[in-house]
Amino acid sequence: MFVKVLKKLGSYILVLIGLSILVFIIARVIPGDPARQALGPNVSEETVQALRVKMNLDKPLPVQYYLWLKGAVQLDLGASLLTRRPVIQDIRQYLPATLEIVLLSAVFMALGGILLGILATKYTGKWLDGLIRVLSYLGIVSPSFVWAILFMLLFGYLIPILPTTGRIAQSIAEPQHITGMFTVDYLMRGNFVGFWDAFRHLILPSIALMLGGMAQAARLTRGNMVENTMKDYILAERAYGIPEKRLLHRYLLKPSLIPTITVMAMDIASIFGNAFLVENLFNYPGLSRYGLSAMLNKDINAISGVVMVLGLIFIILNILSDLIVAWLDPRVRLMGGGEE
Amino acid sequence: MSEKNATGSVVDICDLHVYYKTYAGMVKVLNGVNLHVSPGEKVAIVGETGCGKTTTVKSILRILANNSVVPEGEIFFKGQDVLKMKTAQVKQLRGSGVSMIFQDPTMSLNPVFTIGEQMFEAIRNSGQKDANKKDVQQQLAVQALRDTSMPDPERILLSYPFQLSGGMRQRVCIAMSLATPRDMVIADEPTTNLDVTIQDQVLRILTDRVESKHSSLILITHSLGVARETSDRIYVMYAGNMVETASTTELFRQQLHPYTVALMRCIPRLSGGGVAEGISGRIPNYLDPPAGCRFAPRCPMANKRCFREKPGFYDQGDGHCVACFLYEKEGGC
Amino acid sequence: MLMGEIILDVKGLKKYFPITKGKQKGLFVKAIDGIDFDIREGETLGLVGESGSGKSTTAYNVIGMYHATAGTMTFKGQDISMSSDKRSKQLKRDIQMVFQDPGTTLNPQRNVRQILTLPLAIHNMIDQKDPIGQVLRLLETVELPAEYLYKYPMSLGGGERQMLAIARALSTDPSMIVLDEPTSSLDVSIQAKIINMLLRLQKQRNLSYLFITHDLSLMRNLATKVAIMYLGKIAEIAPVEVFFSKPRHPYTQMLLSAIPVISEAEEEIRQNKIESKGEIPSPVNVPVGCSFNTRCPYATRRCFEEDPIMEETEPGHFVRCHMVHT
Amino acid sequence: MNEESKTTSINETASTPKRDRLDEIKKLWYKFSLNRMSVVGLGIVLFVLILAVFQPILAPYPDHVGAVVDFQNASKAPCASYWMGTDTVGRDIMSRIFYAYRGAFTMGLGVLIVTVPFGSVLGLIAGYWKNKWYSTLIMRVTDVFLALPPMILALCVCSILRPNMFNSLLAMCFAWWPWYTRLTYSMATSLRNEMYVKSSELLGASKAHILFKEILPNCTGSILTKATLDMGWVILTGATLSFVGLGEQPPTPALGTMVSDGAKYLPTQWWISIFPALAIMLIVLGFNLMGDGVKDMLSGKE
Repeated sequence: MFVKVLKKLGSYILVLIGLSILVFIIARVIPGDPARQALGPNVSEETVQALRVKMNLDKPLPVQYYLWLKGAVQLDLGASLLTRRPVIQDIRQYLPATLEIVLLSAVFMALGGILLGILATKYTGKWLDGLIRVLSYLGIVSPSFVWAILFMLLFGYLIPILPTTGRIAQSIAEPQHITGMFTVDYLMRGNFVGFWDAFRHLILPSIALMLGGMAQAARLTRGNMVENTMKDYILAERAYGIPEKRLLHRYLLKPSLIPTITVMAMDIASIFGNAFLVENLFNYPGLSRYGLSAMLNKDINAISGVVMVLGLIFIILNILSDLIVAWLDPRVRLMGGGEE
Repeated sequence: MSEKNATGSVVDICDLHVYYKTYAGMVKVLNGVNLHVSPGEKVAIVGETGCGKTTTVKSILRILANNSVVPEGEIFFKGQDVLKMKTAQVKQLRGSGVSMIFQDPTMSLNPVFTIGEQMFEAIRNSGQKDANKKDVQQQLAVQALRDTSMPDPERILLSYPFQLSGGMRQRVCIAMSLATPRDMVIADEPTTNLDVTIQDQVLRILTDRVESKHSSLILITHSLGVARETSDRIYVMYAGNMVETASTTELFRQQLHPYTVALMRCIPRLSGGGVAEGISGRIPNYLDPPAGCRFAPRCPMANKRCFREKPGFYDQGDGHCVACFLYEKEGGC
Repeated sequence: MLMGEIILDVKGLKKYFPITKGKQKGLFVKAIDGIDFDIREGETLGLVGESGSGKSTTAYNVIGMYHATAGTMTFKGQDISMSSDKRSKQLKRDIQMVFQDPGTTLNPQRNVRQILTLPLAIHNMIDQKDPIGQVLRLLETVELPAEYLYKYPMSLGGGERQMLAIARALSTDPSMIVLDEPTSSLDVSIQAKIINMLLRLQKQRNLSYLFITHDLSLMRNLATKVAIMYLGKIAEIAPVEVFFSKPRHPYTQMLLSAIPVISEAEEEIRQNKIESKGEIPSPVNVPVGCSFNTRCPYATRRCFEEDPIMEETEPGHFVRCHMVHT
Repeated sequence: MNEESKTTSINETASTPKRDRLDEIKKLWYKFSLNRMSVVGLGIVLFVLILAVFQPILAPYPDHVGAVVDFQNASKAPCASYWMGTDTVGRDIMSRIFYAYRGAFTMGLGVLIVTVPFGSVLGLIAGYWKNKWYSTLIMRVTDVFLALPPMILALCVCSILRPNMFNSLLAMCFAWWPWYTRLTYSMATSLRNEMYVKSSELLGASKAHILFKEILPNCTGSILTKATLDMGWVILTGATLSFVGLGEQPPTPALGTMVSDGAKYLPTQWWISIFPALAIMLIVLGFNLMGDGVKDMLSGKE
């Protein structure tokens, strides 16, 4: 078991190294001349040359990669061409904001998705099931930026009950930096007014982000549960007179949840992806908005930095989902085998 | 039917029809099944793949698939009409009346719960006195496992199904089904996927447990040999009908229905002598089954009437009944 | 019965699978642990055993799916202990196989004609003048109607699929067919048909069969010689008449006792009934001494210390048990 | 399980390749049409395809796709002559949506035509020769690509390249292939142990035969299902890229660009962004519904 965990961890580290190569290729090799790319056509050749030397672009590719990776490991991701600050400092500032929004979104998604899935299973074939199905389709097919626009229209102009821009109202002072997540920081300081305001700012973007994933999770949960209802073990348990409610919530849910978990981890990853647009629309100062502006301005150091951080987060996400699956599925936990 | 209920039978099925709604149309599986089980009796239902054995017994517990319909027929459990039962009565029927052992022990235990969790749940729902108490559950479960000659029952309770071999799992299922007293146990091909030496042990444990608890048993099997060695009476089933029933000794002394006769000839014997050519043709399509006797298209003795009319269940004396016009008599079974 | 030449001769065959994962890493699954048998032309050897006895592994070794760990296999005087990718085309043609579950051995995406043409194409045996007629003749030998030519396996019944699998095996005109439980997933009425067809084909073409099964009663009616396998070793092997009239090994007796029978005549065969107990141990941790000692009612101290050797108790009847002398 | 469902009906009619093919197609259509929503999905997709292909005939103002300016009719709300209204320079939104659908279809088909064969063949090879060094290499590389959501990967690549339609297509190909590799890899690793593969190996069939005639046909169902769904996702991702300005450049209409341009004029001129947004949802919904039907059709369930 221990060896297995180590092996798995090793493979994740391998993926991380591979990812660094991929990012290196995207940012430094594809553009041909990253320095010119970054500075644009209107800058003199000398300035570009100076940047080339500064970014080690005058050295052979493997050396460049080595130097870049060496820096990255020491948390030196170079300076952002846009903010003129070290990229790592920018990330430190913006990452907590994104984490805050994504975490809330993930919680909404998991709870909502599983709940709706259970409800749809309970009323299979009834109108509620049909309604949930239609809503799921709606959720799945609408890109999150459309939700974001709709919410801004709805709450920004028609019924302005929730804020549609920024992290915190201007009248409230930003909290002292502890974790960087405003809600948590306010809570730790006992500032409930601040917490409530920060929380209200999170609601719309996180809902816009999670609707697609929630719909996906609901459909998947329902699909697995309905498929399992005809399994012999459920028939057998029903034949022992176990009440339908308990059967549904315990004996049917647990085995049906296992495949959903892995997919949900992927959905959370794509929430990060969608955050690139949604944060921008809600003018929410998070890592994704930072990443997007880096991309639009060809800020190569910032792009590589953001992507590496996201890659690291996704790998942690994968490890977490592996752990949850192992916790739910004794076959994985005790044998290391599972459904494979 | 009412007088029959008074005779104190455990289960009585009268003229049961079960259909399944599918995209291709109505699949008419059961075509008037009659079944009668007395207290303490061990009955075997023998038939080939797809003849409706499983559907018959699942209907007793009302665990048929959602797309099934019962257009005709009645099922009585100790005089109560099962098909008209309310939720509470169904719970009682399942909790303490009838239990069922499924064919594939790898599929019939929940893979993500321990044996103990599953057994305790079954006991809790049995309506048994003090069944909600943890120690009572533990005690009953351990006793039940010990009765099925399982080594180290306490450890078994903490194991997950995948940690046990097929034979062990089937013994767990037997133990679970008889952890609390039952009027009847249904075993649906409990040994089909097991080796003969394991089959032998499991069948012995099953009959032993059923006898010691004074339960009735319905054993579904495709093997006449298994039926002969475990049951008091045998029903031979073909394409949704009971075609012949008799006490086990009587049936092996004399088979009447052409299907039973042909089936018996196909079985390879340990004493040699080869096997017959088999039965030509295959089981009818349930979407559009033959109008008369469902065996007529494959029957060497069939005449025009067999294709038109469905035969009754004719008593030949001593409870030996045959559904074939060759043995037509007054009075049904 | 007139016996032909020895066509397949297996000596000291072993097949170990290394365990690469988990707690038992480094150990071996001893699927086959030294077996000897031979098959003559026109003969059927019934290889009987419980799951985990190594009977299927034996079949897979003969057909070349595995490379033997030790021992020799000669087929018509030629060494065949290599795996199938090293075997000559002629050899692949000459030994064919029918697998247990016809549902899984026929590709659901290929129709009857494609399935039957494949072996012919590989072995350059296609009748260029009448390729369809050639396939139809194959269907005819297994009594399948010509209408099935373009059907897919899914639309055939279980028995028909198995007949198709037999037709595929026959297409290259082999002299030996390995049959791995070909009827165990079928109903008896269909099994009867297939068994009779196999017997008929054997007579017509002087085929040799290596028939893997768990069903002793079936072997009584089909085999000329029966071998019982237990934990990778042959416990007893004898001509069919001798085998059923004088079973010597306690395991054989236990198996015979466990078989549910349907007539008095059969009851007589298993007069000294042995109640079956226990399960077949893991082939990773084979018991020391006689491998059957954990379940044998007659086991003595010697059985736990010393592995018995194969002894010929009468011509053609070999038993691997310390008891044969008592 | 339900033993009754195993009994199959036997069709006694004589079979010819043509007839059986026809029967097969009828059966497939039957399974597809069983779920009415799949037919609706197919209808939506066909409808949108016709709009896109015949845009010059069907659109009321086919020339509004270019740099046309008509200030007299600028920012008109939906009315009889402009069903979906006009944008700030007076171009008919509906005509532009029809044209933008062309780009969407080109994008979807272009990405899939490249990634499906490429990804599938890699997966097939890696799956069949599992544990060989090159298979390990293929799968490791695939894992790296899978570590990032395709959206982020495509955004990254796109941002480095010059923003235009072809480059965004290229970026999406870059992000999309590993999903097919993973799909066929997992199928091939299990299919290679199927007895029918083993038995054709034993017969001595060539590797090409085994890969493309025995294994691949059994993967096509899943691949096609995924490809149908992915048509929707590729179009959606493409719209996202053009939403941030990394796709088709103005004045040529693209669905994402239209939404983002219109977002500036919310809420008063809501039609400028809402109709293109609905257009995106419609086509994605179409492929989604259709994908479910394709799944039912090819899953092999009777």
